[in-house]
Amino acid sequence: CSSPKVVRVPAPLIEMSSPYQAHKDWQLQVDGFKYSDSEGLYFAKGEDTIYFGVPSGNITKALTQPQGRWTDQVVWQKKLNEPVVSGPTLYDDLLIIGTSKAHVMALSQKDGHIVWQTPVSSEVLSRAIVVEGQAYVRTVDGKLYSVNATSGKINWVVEHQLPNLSLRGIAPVTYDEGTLYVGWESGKVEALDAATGERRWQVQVIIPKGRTDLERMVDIQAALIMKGGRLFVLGYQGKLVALNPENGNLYWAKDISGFRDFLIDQQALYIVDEDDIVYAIDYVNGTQLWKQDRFKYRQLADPVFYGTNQILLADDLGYIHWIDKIDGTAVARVEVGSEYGTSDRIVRVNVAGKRIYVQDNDGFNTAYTIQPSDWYEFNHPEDPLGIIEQKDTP
Amino acid sequence: ADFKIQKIEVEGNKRISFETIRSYLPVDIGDELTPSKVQEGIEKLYKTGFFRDVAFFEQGDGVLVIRVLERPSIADITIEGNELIKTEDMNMALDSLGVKKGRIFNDTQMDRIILDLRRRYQNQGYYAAEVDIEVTELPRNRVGLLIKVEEGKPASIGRITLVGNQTYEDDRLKSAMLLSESAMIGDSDKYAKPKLQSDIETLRSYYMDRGFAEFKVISSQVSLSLDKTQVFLTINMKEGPQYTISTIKFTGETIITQDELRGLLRIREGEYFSRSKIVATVNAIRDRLSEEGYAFAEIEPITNLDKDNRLVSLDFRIEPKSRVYVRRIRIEGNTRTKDYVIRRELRQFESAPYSLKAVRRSNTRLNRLGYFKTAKIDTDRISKDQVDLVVKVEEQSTGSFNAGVGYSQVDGVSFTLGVTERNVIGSGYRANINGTYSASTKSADVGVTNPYFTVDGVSLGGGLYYREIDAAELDVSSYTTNNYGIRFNLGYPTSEWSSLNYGLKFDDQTLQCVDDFLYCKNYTAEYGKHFNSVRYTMGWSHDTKNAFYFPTDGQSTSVSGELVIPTNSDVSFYKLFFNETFYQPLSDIFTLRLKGDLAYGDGYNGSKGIPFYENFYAGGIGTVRGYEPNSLGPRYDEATDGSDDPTGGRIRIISNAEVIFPMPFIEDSGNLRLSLFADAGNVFTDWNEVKLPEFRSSVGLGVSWITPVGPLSFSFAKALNYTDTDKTQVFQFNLGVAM
Amino acid sequence: CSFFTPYKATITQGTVINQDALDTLQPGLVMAQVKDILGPPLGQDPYNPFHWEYVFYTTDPTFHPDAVRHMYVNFDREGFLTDWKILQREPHPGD
Amino acid sequence: CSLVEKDESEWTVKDFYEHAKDAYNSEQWESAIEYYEKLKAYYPYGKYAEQSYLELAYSYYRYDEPESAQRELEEFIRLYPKHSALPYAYYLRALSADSINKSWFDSWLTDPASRDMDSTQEAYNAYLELLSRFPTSKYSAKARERLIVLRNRMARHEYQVAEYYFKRKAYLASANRAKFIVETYPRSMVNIYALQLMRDAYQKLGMTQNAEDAQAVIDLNLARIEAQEKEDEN
Repeated sequence: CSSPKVVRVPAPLIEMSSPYQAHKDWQLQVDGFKYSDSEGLYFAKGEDTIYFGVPSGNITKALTQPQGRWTDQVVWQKKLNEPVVSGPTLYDDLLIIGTSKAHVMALSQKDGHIVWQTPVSSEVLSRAIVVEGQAYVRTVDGKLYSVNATSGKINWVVEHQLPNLSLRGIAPVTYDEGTLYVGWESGKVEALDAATGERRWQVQVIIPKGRTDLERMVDIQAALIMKGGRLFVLGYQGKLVALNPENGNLYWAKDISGFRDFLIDQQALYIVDEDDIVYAIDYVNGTQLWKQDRFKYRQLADPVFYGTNQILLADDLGYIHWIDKIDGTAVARVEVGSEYGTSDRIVRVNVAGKRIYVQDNDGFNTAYTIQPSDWYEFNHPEDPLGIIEQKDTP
Repeated sequence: ADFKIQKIEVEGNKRISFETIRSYLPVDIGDELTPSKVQEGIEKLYKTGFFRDVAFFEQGDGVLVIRVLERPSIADITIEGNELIKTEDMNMALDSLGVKKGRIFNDTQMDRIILDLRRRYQNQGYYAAEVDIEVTELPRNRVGLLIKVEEGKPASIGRITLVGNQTYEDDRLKSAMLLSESAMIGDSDKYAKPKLQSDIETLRSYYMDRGFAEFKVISSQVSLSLDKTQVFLTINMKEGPQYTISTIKFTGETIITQDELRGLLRIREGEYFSRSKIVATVNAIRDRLSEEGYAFAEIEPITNLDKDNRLVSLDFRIEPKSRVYVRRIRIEGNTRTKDYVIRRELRQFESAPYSLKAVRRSNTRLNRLGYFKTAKIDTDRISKDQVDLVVKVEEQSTGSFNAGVGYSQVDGVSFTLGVTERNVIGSGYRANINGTYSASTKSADVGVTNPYFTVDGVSLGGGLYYREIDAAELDVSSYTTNNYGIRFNLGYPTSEWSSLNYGLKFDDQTLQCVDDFLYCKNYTAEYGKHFNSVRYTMGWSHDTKNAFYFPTDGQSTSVSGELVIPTNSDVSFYKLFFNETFYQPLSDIFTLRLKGDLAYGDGYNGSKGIPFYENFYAGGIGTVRGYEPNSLGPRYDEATDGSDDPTGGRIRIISNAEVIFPMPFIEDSGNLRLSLFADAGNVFTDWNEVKLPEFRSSVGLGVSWITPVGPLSFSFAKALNYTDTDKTQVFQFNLGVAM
Repeated sequence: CSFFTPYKATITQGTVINQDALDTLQPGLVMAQVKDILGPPLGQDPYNPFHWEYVFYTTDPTFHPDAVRHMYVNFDREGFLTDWKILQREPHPGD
Repeated sequence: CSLVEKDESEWTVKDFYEHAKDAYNSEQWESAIEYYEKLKAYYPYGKYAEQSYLELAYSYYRYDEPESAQRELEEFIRLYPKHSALPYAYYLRALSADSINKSWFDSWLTDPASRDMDSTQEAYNAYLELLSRFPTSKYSAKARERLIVLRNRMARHEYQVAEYYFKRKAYLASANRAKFIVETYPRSMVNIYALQLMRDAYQKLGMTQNAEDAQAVIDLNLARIEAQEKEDEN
């Protein structure tokens, strides 16, 4: 019988002499309200601006380039009287967010005033996906709404039967040529006509096993990805599957279970599983290209591409790692957390060009750029991140 | 041909007896052993769970041999790492799964146990808990089970999100809920499914009691943080409009008048709709109908909502059903008290209309007898219109008994015997036999009373007493009185709650003074030493207390007087007593008790005041705690009277206020009570001396314990406005005076 | 009752039958129907199941003063109500 | 038994049984109970366990813990449905139930009929079960005897209550209690008194026909009793 799981001890740091350091361009702590990785909050990136929401209800528009003084980094801030739990998503000149008091709202990107506000049935926990003027959002009580992105009028709503217990947080829908693909908490994937909400097909991708609510959790927490005529679905306590988007039939399945969003490029799918082991899977036939388990139990955030051939992984202990897309080997690492203060848990990370935006557990939003460390000045090792040659102006 | 069984033998059974195995066989000696019977036998023996392997063999001349391989039995079960669920609860859970010391071990149960224990933890919000069982082989085909539990931390609550509450703020609603986002003490921030259910119910009644007739909790979601340490709760509700009551009417067969029904209303027109007030009204009407004999009446509150102007009209539809009659009344649990001693207290009769008021009154009377630890009356429905009543009592000791042999230098060897019994061998009689015998004191007191001399509760009793004391034993003052005599008492109820009682006593008394107690000497010089008298007493009492020991409600008032008619002297005096005790429940554990007590005596036709030996005293348990017993009030003057003992007084005024509550932290505190009290009082020789500053007072903690040997009370008191001449005493105890 | 007279607890016996119950009685009713109207047959003759006597008395004058005090009903062999007689309508004096 | 006292956990089933049996024979019920309970715990099945159920139950019975005795016997009956000693088990179970309501005042001062009828009913049912399962066992005679005593006790209880209600002038209650005796315990000793009480109650109620019918039955009974007595004389 199963021996009790030993407490999940994070893997030690990999021995490497990484020639970089993270330079803090700017840092904003909105109102000390804690982020948590269980909400649908997100960075929304304009050309040279970035928007982020905070559970306290505060929406901020900031410039991406570091300004002289910290205060003029902020373009405007707007405090709503409801906690913001998802978004923002940019559309036209609007910002679409979801609140925990069951409202979908659109604010103006110029000054943040409320353009429209639509009541729905419960907390709007998934980030809005806007396609052809329709914003698709999902609420915590198992409903999917299609809302007109300019007027806020509800177009249609479908409902789904939820299990007793699921993971906090809901994956946004995936759109492709008139069809919406939804990964429900019940382990089912459903294809709907984007205009009318009618069901095209529905498949039970992950079968709940065991008898306790905990064992029967089968959330599809990661956003589905559509590529090359295949629909990729990652299930919690379940599998990674490739489905035929026409009818939901299975192309291949892989025994990987995870709840983090995953990435795809021309060659492969890149997945962080339940225990923070990183896999690269050939998306055509599902064979495993490589596996990187040196970050086991470090509670990685959602992975992001960095540059042309690296993947950036931010962990729970304040480190950012880079691994090579081809073979998964760790190429670089910087420490962001410790010297700046108490931020111990990176909740979300996003990359735009060479700048890295980090949201941590203490409510800080920080922008970093990677620079050669003073150590680099002396021994000139290679530069895997390829930042030093271009030497763009700091 | 099939095999005819002559003899059955069993091989390999070390622990399971031949007898047990034979009892499961579908065949017996003399039967045909067909293959289907063999199959059935094997199946049956396997189903017992005792055996790992079973085989049937046919040996020559009709011998059926059954070879078995026994499964091991469980020698011992140890559990490690369990804090939340205590070991006995664990064992009970294992028992229910058939896993107990001595039982047969079978490994298929192990997974079921792990699953069951894990589910018990998850139900308490310990989502990360893990359970594992290690089985170790032991000699003589036995096994030891080691159940290892790793509880982990309970999932604390990350956030509670209330959706749809416009009228009331999140904080106001959350404060009424059991679950909370952060808790300093206690575990209200630990998630458990039952708590969520009760919180949803709390929200519903919060709204439904404030006019939101259509309030609905649409759905609630429970979700776990990705690292399974935090739980997020979302409760989606729809308030609906706030309704006020427009009209209230009563329809159906109302039995009682409309006005009386309106009197029972707990909700009025114009008020906000309130579910709890409506439920309270329904219960009030049901009780009232029950009092009319309609024990199974159904009252349905019909609400029809006028959504536009937010008004709701209430219609209490009354269906009395048939009038109910009591067929038989059964009494259970009276292992000592006779049936009629209980039955005579009941106000509900057999072959008579059921009356809730009578049943409740009977219940109170049984509790006030003091014979039972608990007494309750259940209703057992027999048919549409008949019920049986079942009176369930639990007996408790009704007597106090002390006997002892003592020795003191002053007094030499002393024997004491004291038996008071309020329910002599279950007959309902009250009796007491007390006696002490020592060098200085010889006393005896024998009395018996029958509370039900007549069927309607006229009580009659009497007794003899004799007391002879050598001087200076009591620390009251240096004189003694020796008395003997005979007494009778008669009483009868004048209403359900009040009764009158009369007493007659023929008393012979001699006064003995200690030689240097001049006051006493002068007194005897003037009035003589020997006083015979006839003492006539009469009293009225009104008592609505709801229990004998530790009542929590009701009050008792008693007014009584004693007239002493001298036969061989002209010392004629009377005494008046007034006592009022009032109980008020403050909450379901705290009870307020207020007591006032006045005693007053004076002479008549010519004689002044009352003899000094008849004075009242105060101080100690029962009067003013915190002062030495009988030490309050004026004292004799050493010079003129030859002693400085307290004189007592012919006026005594005592008052006390107490908050009584059960002993915390112990489950069965049925016979134990604590109290915080404030006493005040004193004795006076004349009315003009009665002034507030003269009153002595104290505050303190009292303990009252009903022991099998009788009520025992302790008190720790701090005397307040005492003067230096007062003798205070912090700790006092007493056997016999219950709180 | 005056201050000094001894109190006797109320004693009530029998079934409460009022006028409108009487009005609904009619011959030919089955036993079950009679039971519904008049109440349980507490005074059924142990040795003649077709003869039911109903009584009502109480020491509390305010309790159903209008109830029938004593009546009986008879049934035929098949259990149909044949006749009934009210022997005592008002309370006995000093009941 | 074994000279040097081995540690109890080392004892064989025989050691336990011997210790228990010694205590049992010398009527030290407390230590007998202790050893039998230990024997059952360590060696729950097999010959000795079977035997110790019965002797343990008897020890509890003599140690005046009837409820524990009943529990052990019910376990024995469940475990060994065809055991040869079953009649004894049922009989001892009945005896235990019978002893719950016993009190040593009973012979001269008090009457068990005036106390808790629950345990009497339980004992009655236990004896009945013994007779229905083993009509010819060696305990059946004693069981039949006790049945009569208990039936009379229950009838007497009903009669006492009927008398009480008659005294309280609750005549309908009294009549129905008496009727209950006549219907349920026709052969009990109080039957004739019950009949007379019922008649008196019906007379008080003015139910003349009921009273007359009752009188007729009384006359019948009295006639039969006289005939009986004449017969006994010759």
